[in-house]
Amino acid sequence: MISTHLPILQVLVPLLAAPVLALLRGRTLSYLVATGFVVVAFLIAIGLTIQVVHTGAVSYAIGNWAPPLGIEYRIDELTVIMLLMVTGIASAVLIGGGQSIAVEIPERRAPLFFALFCLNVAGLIGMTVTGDVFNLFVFLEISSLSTYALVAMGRDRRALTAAYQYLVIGTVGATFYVIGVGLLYMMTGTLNMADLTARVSGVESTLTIKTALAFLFIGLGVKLGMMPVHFWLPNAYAQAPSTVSAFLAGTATKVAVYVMLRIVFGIFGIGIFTSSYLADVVIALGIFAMVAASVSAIFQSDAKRLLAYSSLAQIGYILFALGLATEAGLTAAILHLFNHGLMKATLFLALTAVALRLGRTRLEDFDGLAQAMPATMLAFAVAALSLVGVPLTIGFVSKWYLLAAAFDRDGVLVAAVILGSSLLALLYLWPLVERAYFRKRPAGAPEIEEAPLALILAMWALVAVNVFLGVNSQFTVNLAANAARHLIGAVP
Amino acid sequence: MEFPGLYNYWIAMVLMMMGLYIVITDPNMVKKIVGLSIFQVSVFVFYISMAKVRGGTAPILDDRFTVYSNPLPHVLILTAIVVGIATTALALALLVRIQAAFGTVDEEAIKALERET
Amino acid sequence: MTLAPDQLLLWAFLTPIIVAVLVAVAGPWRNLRDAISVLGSLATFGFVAMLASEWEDKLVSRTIADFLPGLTLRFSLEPLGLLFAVIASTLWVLSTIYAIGYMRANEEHDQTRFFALFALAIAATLGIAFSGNLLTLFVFYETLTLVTFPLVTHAGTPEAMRAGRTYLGILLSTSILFFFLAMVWTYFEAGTLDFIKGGILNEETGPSVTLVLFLLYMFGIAKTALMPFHRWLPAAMVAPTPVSALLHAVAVVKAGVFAVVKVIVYVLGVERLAGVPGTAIVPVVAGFTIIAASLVALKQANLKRLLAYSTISQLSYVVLSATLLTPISIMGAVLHIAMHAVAKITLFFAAGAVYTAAHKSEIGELDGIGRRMPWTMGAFAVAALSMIGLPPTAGFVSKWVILKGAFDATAWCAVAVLVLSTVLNAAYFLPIVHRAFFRPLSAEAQAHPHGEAPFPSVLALTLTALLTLGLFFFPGEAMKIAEAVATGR
Amino acid sequence: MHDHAVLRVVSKLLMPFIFLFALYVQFHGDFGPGGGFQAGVIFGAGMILYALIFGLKAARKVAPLHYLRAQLSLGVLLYAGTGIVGLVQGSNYLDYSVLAHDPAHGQEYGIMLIEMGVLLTVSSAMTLIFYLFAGQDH
Amino acid sequence: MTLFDPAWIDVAILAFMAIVAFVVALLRSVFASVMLMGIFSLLSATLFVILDAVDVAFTEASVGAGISVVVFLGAMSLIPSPKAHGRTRPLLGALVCIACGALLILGTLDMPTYGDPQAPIHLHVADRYLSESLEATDVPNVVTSVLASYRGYDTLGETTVIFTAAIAVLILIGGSWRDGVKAPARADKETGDA
Repeated sequence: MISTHLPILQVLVPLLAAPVLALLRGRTLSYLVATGFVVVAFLIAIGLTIQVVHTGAVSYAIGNWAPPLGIEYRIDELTVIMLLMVTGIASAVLIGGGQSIAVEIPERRAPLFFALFCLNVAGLIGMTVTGDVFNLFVFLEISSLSTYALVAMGRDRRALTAAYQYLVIGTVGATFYVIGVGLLYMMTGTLNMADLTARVSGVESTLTIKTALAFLFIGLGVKLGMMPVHFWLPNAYAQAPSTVSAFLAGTATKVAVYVMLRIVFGIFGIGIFTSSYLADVVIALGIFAMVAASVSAIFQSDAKRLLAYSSLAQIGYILFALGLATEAGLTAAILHLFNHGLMKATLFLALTAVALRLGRTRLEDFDGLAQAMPATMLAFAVAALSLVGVPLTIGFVSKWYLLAAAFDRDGVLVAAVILGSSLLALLYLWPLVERAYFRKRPAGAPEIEEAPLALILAMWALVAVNVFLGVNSQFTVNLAANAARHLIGAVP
Repeated sequence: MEFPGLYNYWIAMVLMMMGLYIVITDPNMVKKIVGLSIFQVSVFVFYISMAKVRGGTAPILDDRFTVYSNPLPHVLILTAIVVGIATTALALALLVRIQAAFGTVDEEAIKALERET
Repeated sequence: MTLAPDQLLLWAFLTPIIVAVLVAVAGPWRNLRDAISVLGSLATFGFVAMLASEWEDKLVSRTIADFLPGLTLRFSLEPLGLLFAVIASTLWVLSTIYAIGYMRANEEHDQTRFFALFALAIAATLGIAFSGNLLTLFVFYETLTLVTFPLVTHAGTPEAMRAGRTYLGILLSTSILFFFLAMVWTYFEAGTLDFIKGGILNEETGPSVTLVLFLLYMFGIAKTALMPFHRWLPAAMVAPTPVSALLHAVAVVKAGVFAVVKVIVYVLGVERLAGVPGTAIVPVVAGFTIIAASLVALKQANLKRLLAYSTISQLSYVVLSATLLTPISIMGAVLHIAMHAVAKITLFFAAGAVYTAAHKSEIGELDGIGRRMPWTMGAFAVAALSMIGLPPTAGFVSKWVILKGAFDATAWCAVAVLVLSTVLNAAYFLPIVHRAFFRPLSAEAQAHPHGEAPFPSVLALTLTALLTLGLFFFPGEAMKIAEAVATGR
Repeated sequence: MHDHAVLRVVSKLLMPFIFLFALYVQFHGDFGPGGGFQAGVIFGAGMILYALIFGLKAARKVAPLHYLRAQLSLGVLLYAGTGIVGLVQGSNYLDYSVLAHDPAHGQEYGIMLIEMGVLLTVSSAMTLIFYLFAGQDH
Repeated sequence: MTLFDPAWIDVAILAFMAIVAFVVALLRSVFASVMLMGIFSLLSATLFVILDAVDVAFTEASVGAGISVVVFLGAMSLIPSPKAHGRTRPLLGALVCIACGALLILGTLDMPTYGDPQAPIHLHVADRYLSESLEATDVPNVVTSVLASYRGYDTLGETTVIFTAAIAVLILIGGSWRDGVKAPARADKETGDA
């Protein structure tokens, strides 16, 4: 019986964790409660995945109001990929990050911190499962507001300005999204995604509907860190507490991309997307990001910032694949969405360990770290190689599909650009690995020990998933391919 | 096109852009939040204008009326207003902290301070 | 023990991996650790030998993992792969023995890491040899690069790091930029990446695309050290000598030429390529590389660097021969992979033995050393003859076939290149032999008496030298395999 | 401001009406404009007025911070809990029809309950936010 | 169109709002801007009444013109008003805004006109709310029934947003955050990067 209510429980569990946590005192208790709730959410995500794989898409009418009157939750292959990722990474970050949070967040604020963390998770999940464009906005705001506060918890005072900057541009982006929803609603009279899909095709030729698409696109573009409206991202990732960076880097932008997929392909359909030149714009922006952000990453002196720029570049890949507007392209985009989240979460978790032991993450701090923290650095190295696209990791699988998609439509030149950009990834990540493995710790550097066991376990759990899905990619590839087929077929 | 045609919408759109202009160009970070509020309120105006039906009344059912304005945008905007005040409160709290940490809320001055460190 | 051939394949591949793990575990007990290395290499050799003896014409294959939908990680055995596997596993036994002597005598650091990675490198090499499709080959090709990187930078000095960066940079960037691109492109054109005799491209692929693919492959597989992507090879010479010996005479560089022959024969197809105008670019580049590398080798004062440039030149023999695109020339290419391997490893062993015993690495210091180290320098002399291509050594056999292939293809320029390079080879190898045996010891050397290198090292290099001679007298099996590859049984 | 006698007296007189009005807005929401959110804001405004006139200290005695914090959470829990009742009763989440025998009555109860939750959260949030801004020492 | 067309009132109020917004953009004084923002909200609330959105008007008046201004003033008592300062990137800002506005206005020329009862927006879901909600919920105020029941989940989200904001403000400036101010200042020098 409970299985029919899994969709709503998926959101409710982390959502209800927040008020409960706000009532609590003490770090340990609130940590355990938050972790418990998030892990339960992960288990629910697994249950939903099994359900969807067996019986196909699940719909849940909240309040028993048949859509489009009420708000509908809709869960299909694409959704469960995101759910697994968001809840999985959240669990990994909480389980592994306990000690880091203890160091970075003062005892008195710990319950509130965890409450915000759970709200963030709930917001992202809510954005993922909802089938209603306005409900999406509400959960977008829940996740955004909690993110702003979480980023501001960073130890450096620049965390405050980073949070502020993110707040301003994030709110502008969200408001653009609302404008787009308004126009969409104006032309169709509904807010339900499935209903919109059916009704948009009737007004496909109007300018207004294209304008709606443009505004939704810009609004979400801000949230997903699309160049050139990306500038909040490096600051936010670099200044946030390490665990928050790890969680955000793995999930937040990915969920925004997911929403964009849902809206662009699920609601508007390929026809409008390609005929309005938006597709070409997206491809251009994607290629621009993969080159420009990779080059910027090379010149960063702080590892967190470096990885943040790398994220921008990887989002470029996803945008590019999305812009191809083919089944192969969407498969690649969805795959990379998932894979990149996994890789980035691992990398940032490794940085969490470094920050925990050294208090900072500048490049030169990595000298000789492999001797002091072998497990951490090995996880980092594997994830880094994965990001470059070395075989037997998920990064290779992504890259393969990206290239195949590029070949399918744009041919060799673009494929070469993608490969070139992955070489740049090698160029900016290799120095870290080399420093860690082939340099000596500077003389007089403090003795440090390996990261706490929980953190290592969290990292290696992600690495294990990475390698497993890298060698045997059937599961994710099939899910992604199915999801892509559904998205493409949503509007004939 | 019969008056008022799309005037309401147009003015609302101009208002939005004025708000946005303040957000982008004002160096005072408190003022930016004021701009953000104006931007958002203008969007509310846009939505509520959409809801209006000529000759309609407020959507409170009563036997005396038959034509009502669209209640749904009202509901949406109620939610949006709440989101707006929540954002404003959070932004101001951040600014209080920024003032304490940097001694100013001027964007340029803070950038200069950040470069120093 | 009766193992099915596909199980043998798997075990031959898995044994080095197991060895690597055991070596890592047994690290603190170095006798145990080194014993594991030797026994493991023997076991691997045993599996490969069983494969070779049991192998008939039918294809043996085994899928390891469903890598990507429609694309699997798959092993399958065909003559060329078998030949490569035999070479690699045989020489692994010898170089392990040699390395034990070398590493102990030179008191190298991090020996455990060294032996573990050494074993992994062999696993990757066998993976390449057994690969049943291009994707599998690519996967192990990349793995080999990554696994050997720490071996190259073993010394850990800034100089070694710089060299390591060159090594990794060139190999990874070419393979990602060109090889990978070509592979995806091929998949896009052909819908498969399986190795099939005669190639997998269909009629729809035009000659220009075929040519571009061909070039992408030839330059993308930079392990062949074709100019201008050759710089990683001399750079890698900062590695300890056993590494240079095994990896840069056998595993890494041979993986390159092996992949090139594989691609030509099983992906692009010899006949299809022969019909494509413009493919002659590659033999021209290869010919240029042969001559240029030989000229550079002439100028080298450092013995290992000389050997490195000699390797570059010899690898291009294989590429040149393979890209002449006649059955005989393909056969020559295959043969040369084997023949060059045994001779070159002997040379490296000898260089390392000299370094271990006399601490000398410059050619100018070798006066009269042949009298103190007769076994070592004797082996060196045999291998040098093989490099030049003189009987009674293995080099003569392959060079002869290559020459025949060039005649067959009426590629007179290639013939000229071969002749000229033979002269050049003689010009840089013979003076060393002469110096070692016929010049008196320098005064400084007389003050520091030394004998032969440690026994394991001498044993290894003597065996490889004997192998070099043996392959001249009994080239039958190798010939048979090469013929099978070339004629397409 | 708390030394102005007139202000003190007037606002003290006004206070009950403000809260009464808030309650009116709360429960009249079904028939006219108003509801939990508006009522919550008015409630919060009442508290803010009280704090402005009688000082933050006095206000904090009436409604201490930790109490507000608890109320903040309870509001959300009440709202979400009402939804869970629907779930437990075998219907979907937030289906109030199952709260009473007559579905329409159930809806009415449900709406009342969740509006109560909104009131709790909004009023405490408004007051709390004001406290925090006003309570900073310069 | 006559001079007494009620639509004039909308336009008049909107024009007032435009003037206020313009003045806010020009003003240097933050305090005055905040006050004008309150007036802007109040004007919009008036407009909402005219546009039949009484609930929204009520809320906007109490929140936008009330609580919001109070919170601003509370914050500004802690943040001294800075001296006058030129704009940052005025040209770029103007360009972005004009482009955006032009896109918005030109892109919506084929929208249904204001107040058109036949616009799709009024025909689909909204119509069903108006006709079905009384029977289903016994609540005559359709805004309330949609808010609390049909889209009650949105309202749960909205309550959570307020909750989030309160928690966020609490974690940012609640309790003894000033104790922590010195520590980051030290961390500054350690982790500084450009």
